[in-house]
Order: sequence, then structure tokens, then C-alpha cells
Amino acid sequence: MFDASVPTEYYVALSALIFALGAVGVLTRKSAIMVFLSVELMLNAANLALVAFARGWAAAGTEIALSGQVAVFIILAVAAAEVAVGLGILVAIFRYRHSTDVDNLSGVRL
Amino acid sequence: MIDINWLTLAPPLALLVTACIGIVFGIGFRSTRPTALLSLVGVGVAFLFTVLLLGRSGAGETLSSFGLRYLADQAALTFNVVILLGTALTLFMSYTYLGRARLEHAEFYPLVLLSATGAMVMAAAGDFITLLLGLEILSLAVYVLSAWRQGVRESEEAGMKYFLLGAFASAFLIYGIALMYGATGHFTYAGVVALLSAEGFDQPLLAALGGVFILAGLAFKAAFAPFHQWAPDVYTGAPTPVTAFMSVVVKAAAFAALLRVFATVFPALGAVVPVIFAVLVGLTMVIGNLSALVQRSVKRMLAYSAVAHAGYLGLAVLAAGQGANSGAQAVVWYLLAYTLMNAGALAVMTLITDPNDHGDDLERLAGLGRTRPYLAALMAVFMLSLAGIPPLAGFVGKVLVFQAAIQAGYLELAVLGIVTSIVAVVYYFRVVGAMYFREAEYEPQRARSQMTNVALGVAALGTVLLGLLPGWWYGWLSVGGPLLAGF
Amino acid sequence: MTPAPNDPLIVTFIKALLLCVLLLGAFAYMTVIERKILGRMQHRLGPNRVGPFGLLQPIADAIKSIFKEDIVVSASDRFVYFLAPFISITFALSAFGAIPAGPAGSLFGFNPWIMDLDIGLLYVFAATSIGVYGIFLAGWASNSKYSLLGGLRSSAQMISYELGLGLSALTVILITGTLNLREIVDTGVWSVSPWLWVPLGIAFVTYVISAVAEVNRTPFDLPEAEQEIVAGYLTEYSSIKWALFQMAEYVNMMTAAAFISTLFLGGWRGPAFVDQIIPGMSEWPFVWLILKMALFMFLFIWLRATLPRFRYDQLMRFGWIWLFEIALLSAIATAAIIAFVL
Amino acid sequence: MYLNLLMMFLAAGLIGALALLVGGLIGPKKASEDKLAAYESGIASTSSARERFPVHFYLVAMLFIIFDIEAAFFYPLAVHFQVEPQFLFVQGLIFIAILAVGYIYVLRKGVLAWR
Amino acid sequence: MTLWTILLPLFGALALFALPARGAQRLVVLFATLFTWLFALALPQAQPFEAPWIEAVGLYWSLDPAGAGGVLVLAAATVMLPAALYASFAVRERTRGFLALLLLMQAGLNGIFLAADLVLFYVFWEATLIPSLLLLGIWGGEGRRQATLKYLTYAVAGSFLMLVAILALRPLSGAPSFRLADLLPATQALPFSTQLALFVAFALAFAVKLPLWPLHAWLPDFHEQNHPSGVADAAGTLYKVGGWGFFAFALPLFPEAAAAASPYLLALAAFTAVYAAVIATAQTHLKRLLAYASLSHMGIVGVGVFGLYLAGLNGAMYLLAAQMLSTGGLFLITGMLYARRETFDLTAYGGLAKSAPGLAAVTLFTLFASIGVPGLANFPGEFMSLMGAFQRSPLLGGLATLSVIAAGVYGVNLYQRLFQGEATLQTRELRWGEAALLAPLLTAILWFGLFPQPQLARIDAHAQRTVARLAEPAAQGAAVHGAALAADATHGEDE
Repeated sequence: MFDASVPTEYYVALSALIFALGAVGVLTRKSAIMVFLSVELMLNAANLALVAFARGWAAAGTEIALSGQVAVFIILAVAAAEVAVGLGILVAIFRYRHSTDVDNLSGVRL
Repeated sequence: MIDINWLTLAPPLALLVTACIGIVFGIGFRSTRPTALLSLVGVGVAFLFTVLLLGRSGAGETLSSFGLRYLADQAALTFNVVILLGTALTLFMSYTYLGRARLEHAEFYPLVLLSATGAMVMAAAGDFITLLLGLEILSLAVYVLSAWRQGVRESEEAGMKYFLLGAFASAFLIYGIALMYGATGHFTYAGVVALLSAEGFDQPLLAALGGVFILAGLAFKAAFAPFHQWAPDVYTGAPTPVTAFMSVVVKAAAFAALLRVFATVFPALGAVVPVIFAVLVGLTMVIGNLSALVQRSVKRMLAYSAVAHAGYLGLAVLAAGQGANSGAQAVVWYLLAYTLMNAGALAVMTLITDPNDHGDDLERLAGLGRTRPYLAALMAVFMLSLAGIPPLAGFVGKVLVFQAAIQAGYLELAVLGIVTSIVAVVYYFRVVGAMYFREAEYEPQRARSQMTNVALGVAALGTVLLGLLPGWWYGWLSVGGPLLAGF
Repeated sequence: MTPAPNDPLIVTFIKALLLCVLLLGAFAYMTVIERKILGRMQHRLGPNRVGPFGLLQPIADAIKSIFKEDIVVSASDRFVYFLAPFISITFALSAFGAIPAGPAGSLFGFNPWIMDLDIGLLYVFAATSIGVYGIFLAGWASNSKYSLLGGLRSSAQMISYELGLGLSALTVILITGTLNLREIVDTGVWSVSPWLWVPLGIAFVTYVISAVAEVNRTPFDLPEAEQEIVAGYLTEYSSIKWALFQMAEYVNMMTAAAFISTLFLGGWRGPAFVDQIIPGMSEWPFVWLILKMALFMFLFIWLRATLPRFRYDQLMRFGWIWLFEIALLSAIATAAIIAFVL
Repeated sequence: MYLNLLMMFLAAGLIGALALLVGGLIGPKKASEDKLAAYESGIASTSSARERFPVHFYLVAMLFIIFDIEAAFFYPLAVHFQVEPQFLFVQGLIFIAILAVGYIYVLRKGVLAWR
Repeated sequence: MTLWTILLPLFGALALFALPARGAQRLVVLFATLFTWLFALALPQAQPFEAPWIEAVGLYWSLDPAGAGGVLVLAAATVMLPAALYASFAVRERTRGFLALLLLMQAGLNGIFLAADLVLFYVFWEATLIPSLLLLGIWGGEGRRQATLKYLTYAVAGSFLMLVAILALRPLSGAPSFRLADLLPATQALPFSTQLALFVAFALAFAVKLPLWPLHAWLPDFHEQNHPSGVADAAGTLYKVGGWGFFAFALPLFPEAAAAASPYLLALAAFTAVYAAVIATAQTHLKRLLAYASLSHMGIVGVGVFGLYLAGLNGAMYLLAAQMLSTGGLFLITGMLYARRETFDLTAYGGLAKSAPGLAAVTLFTLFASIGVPGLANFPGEFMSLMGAFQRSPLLGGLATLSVIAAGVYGVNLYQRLFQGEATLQTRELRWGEAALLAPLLTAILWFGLFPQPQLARIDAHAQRTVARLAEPAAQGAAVHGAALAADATHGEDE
């Protein structure tokens, strides 16, 4: 069937690609928001890899496979917390900078 | 059913509960001082629990929770002591500082405690996911703390930079964990090691790659050389007590995690990870010390010196990775010493800089030996100890580290470490020189604080006592037993 | 529970197309019916010129909106400007696909649903949430102050009410132990235990209120509050794009109605007593679902005729404090009953 | 199973695209500058609308992220609930208690008090 | 008792901070130095001290009072007693800190001489550096910053390498601890190349502190810039412990490497002795002159040590102790001179003997001791050192002897410039207080010169062990150069 026909390696390769894209994004982008989005991309690449591996391990036992999926959940929560904190810092910066232009978000440089 | 041993979780839980109480009731008060005192109580309770557990663990009891995912073994508990010490010093330092610097927001202390909670979880992690959770609890709070000085460009940029790079690093860590899971199907160290060393393990490359990624993620937190760029800016931009917290507690947690992973999982991965790490360590020692050499700002110099010390700690971790138990002990010892002397140095800085942390140039310290003799004397002690001059704590730390490294066969790195610490003597001594050998050019800050004095006293006493009577503490802090429970 | 047999792909596609067309047709007549009902409630006649009783009115409306000039505001972000209505309608239509309309194989031997997902409930949530993007992007792309405010308001409102929505649905899941909508219907939440009726009833009420807010209907229609911000995110849209947003809104209403029916009211199943009239009557496909949907659609219209609009701060406080807490408590109560009473 | 989902999207997308296409092709094109300007109740627009949003919107967005993700944790718990209800109930309560700390903090901080 | 020689000055330094009154401080200094001196006197009867430090790593607080170090402790205590008391009068500002640092320095010095654990030795070695750095940096003259930095760089660069070597020593040799007693048998088995590498690392550190010729550049500046009271210089003289390091550690630990390197080191030492003495003749700055003179003595110490003969080793250690007394005394006298004339420029002096005959006499006495006049302290050591060198290499021994002649030149030159010639100004005569301070020093100088035997016996016992070590490789027939050495060594013992 459809699910079984795609080998795990393909998913992992895709996730590696996404991860690399994210990493490149972090290293090349200058705007804080874009860097941040790139990091999110990397996290999601990791999630994809985890899910793919979990599916691959499903044959070895439910517990092993489930632990991978649970990890995805935890990582999602971690990512959410990061988003909240990151946005919080950004908002705090802009609140004090009295800037009225949203594009100024890109003014935060690394 | 999941096995939960509440007693093993008690130290971090004590901090967590205190943080929760603080954050809910703290915003009712105008001053943050009640929260600070509450936090100190929380740290004290956590410390008592840690001591209790240490006693039990010393009696040979295996303490863990969640099926070896949370280990309260000797190593974790000794790291807890270091973490709690660093946290307490930070609290003492912040007590008056926050009001002086107009940074009094109720959330400060709860965030510090939360961060310390994360650090303890990291130290106790027996599982990559626990490690990740600890790391995030730790980091998220510190991101906010480093941007605490709102409306000041340096602090905001410090927070933003730390956050973005930190998130980047955790992405690496997470991806590494994913790869490791892909190779072995486990998250617990015990499970991973069991599979890695099992017959017919067919994914060594994937596992090694995962190891490298995990290493990169942790190396960032520990500020190893190519990943250290955030450190100077963040350390300079953050309020000084936060800098102290970062350089002490965050570092302790990072090395606790690194040590455990290094001593358990990495040896099973083959030679490549230790080799990469050895290169990182060498780079860190060189770059950290050379960069510190050219700084004029003391805080910035301390930031680079923190990088350099990460190198020495890394050397001990490397030794521990080779199975030398003395390496693990050297890590704990060095961290304890570093906690005392670096927190002490930064505590001095809080008293001699402006309320907004400016004025930490070397020139500003000129003549301090005359204008504020006691403070200068303490600073001199901390500087000399950081430089590794006997008979202070830093020296014993260095001896233990180099000794362990040489024993584990890293003679070249040990020589490099000693050569770089010669360089280090110059920049630390420059501070001493400025304080004593030069005339004052500026009116010194007259900030005083009883609570900071407590921190200073503890730090100085510890620095001296650790140096003079290391044997007393060494036995007590010894990381007895294997680092990997379940074997 | 046994998994339902799968239909061939092509059949699925045809069913999907059919569903879309049906929904759009229903939308068209919903507009007439709504205007009629509103008219009655306000002692007016409503549309009655085009065709008998105004029944051809929607066709006239459709032709008009197609032939109207398509204005693209010069300051807008053109791509996003086009993308917004597309997203709105696509995901509004897609969301419905997971809702079962009858027992397996009851549609000429095929299944009366497009897809039978294990995570059907999450899917519906996800698809409807993406609809928020449509509205927000519309407000942003127009580059008009009214639009932007409308878009912001709608997104803030929708995310606020999703908490209530999610937590209310939690009550149902606690009882059924599954996210598959077909299995939820099969379980029949009310038949599990009378102990649960109180929290379930509370969850039902909070869910309906949240759903009204989620689809931007009065009294929660702040995103297009014409007195304050003209027409909100719709201000700069005209012709077919405007029509697409309208479609999306009504389709969302219908989805919400069907979804509430499925979660709380037994979905496509009829009440048990009807089996005594005609045996097997409660198993009839489509009929019961459509009836229940009609009930909720009438409720929505009724509300619109009756209630004034909330003020923005009232709306947020209501969502974050009252709905959130009540829904959470009902879920906790349900869990406690299951854990300690049953 | 998930190909069905794809079919659904295809069909729905087709309808949407078709409508846009038809509208774009058939509608008259008689643009003028005034017509293409943003509508601001008849007053000429002076500045771009893309200004800074009020901070409250961001705060709400962040709160939503946190609370929604944590609400999402309840779903697996709920699905699994029947298996060991009492243990999971306690566990869930602890989770809610921690969540409640954040919620109470937010309330006391006045983030949810709109002016 | 062994431990108390270290603890007493330490406690004294701490007590100083508790006592603000000047008189009380003086009393503390007196008691601390006096009792330290008494303890030092009693060292031959003392028990070795040993306590675990970090047992797991093989570190011990291990102090051995029996060796030649005891003599050096005694000499240092003899200088420190008058020096510290003089400082309590002559140093006017921040006296308390100055005195405390002096006492700390004495504690460190005693540690260096008594340590029998290598890491402990290193600890004291570095710990002593700090007070001497601070004495120079805080109380020094105009150019003190440069001088301090120079001193720091030399000292630290050398000593850190030694730390590497020390740390590597245990794992490489497989000894159970860092105690000398454990290391000595273990290093025997080290391959020659390893021995050589470790020896070089040690030698570098010791050569800086000896100091040997190319590494001596910090020394003149160090003395020139130190506090004009001369006390710090006297203390600095005590800290020239490179010869001790070679004698007690480097040679016995790495006998083969030492034997291989000794010709080169011997040549360097001989050159240093002559070079410094010649430079000293041309100096017009009082302290610089003394600095070079001291450097010349150190060259002779080196010559004695690197001769690798019993006589030379004995002589070198004896000279080390003796020059502490003589050079230390001279530096104290410079302080007294400065207190009268406020300059170190020799051309500004002259004819002091007329108005201050007592001072002139004392100076002449000490100067004679310094240049090695028989019957005074330096002579026995110098003589034996040179004798040792002659046995190793007559050429280099002869070269080194030239320095004695040069010493006569600068000694006489110095005396003439200071005390003879036209009396430009009236000068205060030696006061009773000053005389009282110098009296014990002069007595000691005389005593060391006339009765070298008791001290030499202690040194000799220690040196015998070292020489035995040097001979051991030959006994095993390990190396050719070892065999030659053994023959020479037995010959040396016949002295």
C-alpha cells in the first residue's frame, strides 16, 4: 500500500534537506524573524525524521515506535514555548523602540 | 504504570514550586525582595533534599525515576550542589542590584529558579528527551533574563541573539536526537548504549552523525569555540547577575549533560566524536584566551575567559570520555571552583559599575586598591584564582584537569592548555595591576549591599578554602560510581 | 471497531466534487432562507421578486457577482490578495469531508463520507483553523486600515475561541476514547452514562457558543462589524472574490453545524424511538444529519436576528475567562466521573 | 486512507480556482485611480496600513500558542483515558495545575484585561 | 615544627590585618619572624610532616625538614628577621600590606625549601611569586609596571611548563603519588628521551629563577624598581631558588638527562658568572650593580650544581644560603643609604666613611663577604662550587673563576665610590637601631664563614643522595655517559 511503499530513507533524506535549508536560512538571513522561521523549519525537519524513524521502528515493537511519536509531541511543545519566548522578546524590543513600522522587525540584526 | 520516585524529584520540584508561588504572588508586591527571600528559602529546601539524597546515594542506593530517564545518582547530585550554589550566589547578587538598576520586576527570581530547575533536570537526565526538556526549561528562562534590561540596546540584542542562536543550537540537538533514535530506536542512554554495543548493530554512521549533532548542540550551550560567538555579546549585554548566572549555572548544566553523554553514549560511537571534541577543546582554549587578551572591558574579558574555561572543562570531559573517573571528578571540581570565583568576580563588578552596568573598563578599575581596598582585595583573589595561581581554588582545578587529561593520553592538549593559561595570567593580572599599580582616574562607584557582601564572602572563602584544603572537598564531591545507571 | 472498507479513488473524487457542489448549492439557498427568516422575524417579507417566493434570487446574485468588475486595490499584495479567498473556500469545503453522513456503504454501495480518518476530529479542527489564514491574509493583503483591523480581530477572536472549542470537544473524547468521527457517532456519547449528562451538557453549550464565534456569526461578527470598520477584511473585495468569502462563511457554518451534530447529537443517527415507527429509520443516511444541521443553521440565523454584537473587550474576556474555564472544568468533571464514579 | 484527503483537497481547490478564474475572465476591467485606492470612508488614504499592531494582539497570539499546544496534550491523554483513568486523572490534574499557574499569572498581570 | 615554619608567617600575615595599631603590627612581625627563625634553627630535630591533600590524585602535604632545604630556611629566616623589622620603619605607606606580603613570602619560601611533594612544591613556587610581584608592583619605583610585567612573563612562562612536566611525571612514570619518595624510584625506568623532555621543562623554570644568562633580563629591572628600602630586594634575593630546584628535583629525578645536559648548562652558568661580574663593574646604579653581582653569584651556584660533583653540589647550596645573607644584607644597607641620600646613583655618593665610619665598616664587611673573602660566608661555598666545576671541565671552571677577580674589581670600586674620596655632604652615622638590625646578619655571615661544618653536614647528606642517583644508571650499565659519570662521582667523593 501507499504508506509502506515509501522507504524510511526517503523521509529522512527529505528531513535532512529541510534541516539543511533551515540551517542555511539561519546563517544567511539577517532579519530576526526570518532566522526564527528558519529555526522552526529545522525543528520540523527533526520532527519529520522522528516520525519517519518511528514508522520504521514500528516493526521492532510498539513501545519503540511510540516513543518516537511522543518525542514529536514534546518537541512541538518545546517549539511552541520557543515561539512564545521569542515573540515576547521581539515585542518587548519594539515596544520600547517606539517604532511604528512592522518592517522594522527586520531591523533586529544578529 | 510509570515509576515515579518523588523523593528523587524533590530538589528540582522544590525550586519549581517556589518559582510557581513566587510568580503567582510576587506580582502583588511592589518590591521584589520578598520574592528573593522566598527564592532563597526554595534553594535552601532544594539543597536539603539534595543532601538527603546524597546521603542515600552514598549508602549505595540507586535513585532514579521514570525508568532511568531521571537519575539522581552521585554525579547528578553533586552537580545539583554546584547549580544550587551558583543560583544562591546569583540571588544574593541580585537582591540590591535589581533595585539599583531599576530592573525590579516580580518575574526575575521565579525565572532564575525555573532556569535552575532546568539545569538540575539536565544534570539528572538519563534520557535524551529529558535532557532536551531540561535544556529548554533552562534556556527559555535565560533568554528572557538576558534581555531583562528593556529599552537598552545591548541587553535586547543580547536576548535576541542568545535566543536565536540558542534555538538554532537546540535544533541541532533535537535533530541529533532524532538521528540517534533512528539509529538505535531508543532515547534513554542505557538503551542507546545497549544497542550501540550490541552484536550486529548496522547503523554506526547514522549514530555517529547523531552524536556529532548532539555534540554541536551541547557545545553551543557550553560556549565551545566555533559556537562561542554569542557569549561575549550576551555576557556583556545581560545584567551582571544574569551574566553570573549564565556563566555559572548554565555552564554547569551544559557540562553535566556533556559529561554524562560523553562518558556513556559517545564512547560507543567510535573515535570520531572524541576527536572532533578534542579539536573543539583546543580551539576553545586558544581562541578564548587570545580573545580575552585584547579586551579592555572587564565584563567582556570575563566573557571570553568563560569561553577559555569551557575549554579546560572540556579537557576534563574528554578525559572522562576515555574512562578516566578522575576526569569526571575534575569537571565537578573545576565547575565548583569556577562557580565561586567567577560569580565572585562578577559580584564585585556589580558594585563597581554604574547602575546600567557601564563603566567596566580597565581604566575604571584603576586605583581601586586605594579607593575600595577590601573590594579590590577580593577581586584580586578571584582574578588570581581564575588565572590558576596557587594556592587558590582555580589552581587545584587546573591541576586536576591537566592531570586527568594527561592520564587519559591527551598530553598535547594538556600542554596547549597550560601554555594558554600562561596567556590567561597576563589578562587576569592586568586587572590586578590596574587596581593596585595605577592611580585612580575616576570617582569610584560607591554602591554597597549587604546581600552582595554575603555572596562575596561565600565566594572568597570558598575560593581560598578550596585551594588550601582541597582534600576535604574533593572526597565529598567525588562522582563515585558509574555515570550510567542501569548497568 | 472494524475499519470501514475503502472506496476507489475516482469514486472518492466524484463524491468530493459532489459534496462541494452540494455545499455551494446549500449556501446559495441558505442566503435566501436567511433573508427570508430575518425578514419574518423583523416583520418584513424578505426577497420575493426573482422567481416564485424569490427562489431564483441566488442565481441572480451569482450572475451579478461574476459579472461585476474585479477590483484589485493598487496598494495590495496581489498574490496574497488572490490567495486569501482561495484558501478560505478550499479549506471550508475540505473540512466537511471527514464528517460521516450515514452507515458504511449506504450511498449506493459506497460510503457516505469522503474520508474516514482516525484523527477526523483533529482534521476538522485543523481545516477550519486554516480558514483563519484566509481571513487574516485578506485583511493584510488589502493594505487598507479597515481590512487590517478586521483581519486582526478575526484572528484574535478565532484563536481565542478555539481554546473553548478544543476543551469542550475534549469532554466527548474522554467519553469515547477515539478521534475517529465515525466511531464517535457509533459510541453515542449520551448513551454512555447518565452521570455524564451534566458535564456533557455544559460542554455542549460552550461548544455551540464557541462555534458561533469561530464562524464569525452574530453576536461574534466583529471582523466585519460594518458600523465600526465598514466590512472588515471584506472591505476591499468585490465580485467573485467577495462571493467566495461569503461562501466560505456559510460553508463553515454548515460544517460547524454538522460537526456539533456529530460530536454531541449522534451525527447521522436518528433518535431511537423512530425505529418503532419504521424499523431501521434511525439508520437512514443523510436525513438525520441534514435535519440536525438545519436545526443549528436556524439557531445561527435566530441568534443573528436576536442578539446585539459584543464589544471587543467583552468578547475576549468571555472567551478567555468564561468559556476557557468552564470548558476546562467540564472536562475535568467528566474525567473525574469516569475515573472515580464509573 | 490519506489519498482520500488529497482527493478532497483537489475537488475543493478546483472549485475555488475555477471561481477565481471565471470571475477574472468575465468581469469588466475599467480601473481608475480612485477606484483602486484603499477605502477609508471617502477620505484619501494617507499612509500604509501596515502599521505596528497593538501589543495586545501579539500577547494573545503568544498565549494562544502556549495554551493551545498544551490543550493539544490533553487529546492523547483523553484517547488513552479509559485504559488507566485514575492514574491519568491525577497526572492530568498536575499538568493542569502547572498550566493554572501560568494562567493565573497572565490574569494577574492583566494581559486579558482589554481597555 | 616543620609545618610551623610555614604556618607561623602565614598566621602573622593574617594577624596583621586584625591589628590596626603600628606598634602591635611591629610586635607581630617580630614574633612571627623571630619564632620562625627559632623553628628554623630547630629543623634538624624536627619530624617530617605528611598529610593527605587529595589522596585520590596522589597529592600530599609532604614536608621534609632533613635535607639541605633546612639550611636555606635558616638563612632565609635570618635575613627575614631584620628585613621585616626594618621594613616596618622604612616603608611609610601601606605598611601593613607590605609586611603581610613579606610574611607571606617567607611562608612560601619555606614551603619551597621543605616541600617533598612535587605539586606542593609547585604551589609554593607560584604562591611566592604573588607577594614578590605585588611588592614590586605596588611599592615599586617609576618603571614598576614594565618591570612587573617582565618579571611576570618570565616567571610564569617558565613555571607553567614545569607544571606540565610535573603533571605528566606521575602518569608517565607510574608512580603512586607526587611525593618525591615515590617518584624517585619510578623515574628510573623512564626512557632517555622522555627524561630529557621533562628535564628541559623543569630546567627552563629553574633557569629563569636561577637565573641563567639568556633568561636573566628581568633581574636588573626587578631590583632597580623595587622599593628603595631594599627590603623587597632582600626578599627577592631569597627567592632566587632555581639552583635549589635543580639540586633537589631536576637532577635526582632525571639523572641521565641531567648528565647529558650538564656540559651546556655548565657553560651557560660559567658565562653568566663572568658576564654578570663584568657588567657589574660598569654599573653606576647601586641596586643594578648589586643585582649583577648577585647574578654573578648565581652563575657560580649554577657552576657548582652542573658540575654534578659532590663538592660542587655542596658548595652551590652553601653559597646559595650564604649569598642570601650577604646580598640580602647589602640590599638592606642600600636601603639605609637611600634613607640618607635619597638616590641610588653612585656618582652622587662619596666620602661617607668620614662622617659615618660605622656604616662604612658594616658595608665593607658585608661586601667582603659577598665577593668571597675567606673567613666570611660566601667563601666556602664559592670555593667548593668552583672546585666541582674544575673537576668536570677545567676550562669552564677557569672561566668561572675569572668572575671572582671581577668581583674584587666591582667590590672595591663600589666601596671606593661610596665611602672614600671627597666627602660631599655630612651623613648620619649608623644608628643603634640599624646596627641592632644588622648585627644578627653580620654574626651569621661570620658564623657561616668560620664554621661551615654543621650546615655543610646537612647539605652533604642530601647531596650524597643526589650524587648516588646520578651514579645509579652506571651501576646498571645503562649508558656510556653514565659509566664515565660514575667514575667521576666516586672520584668526587674522595674530596
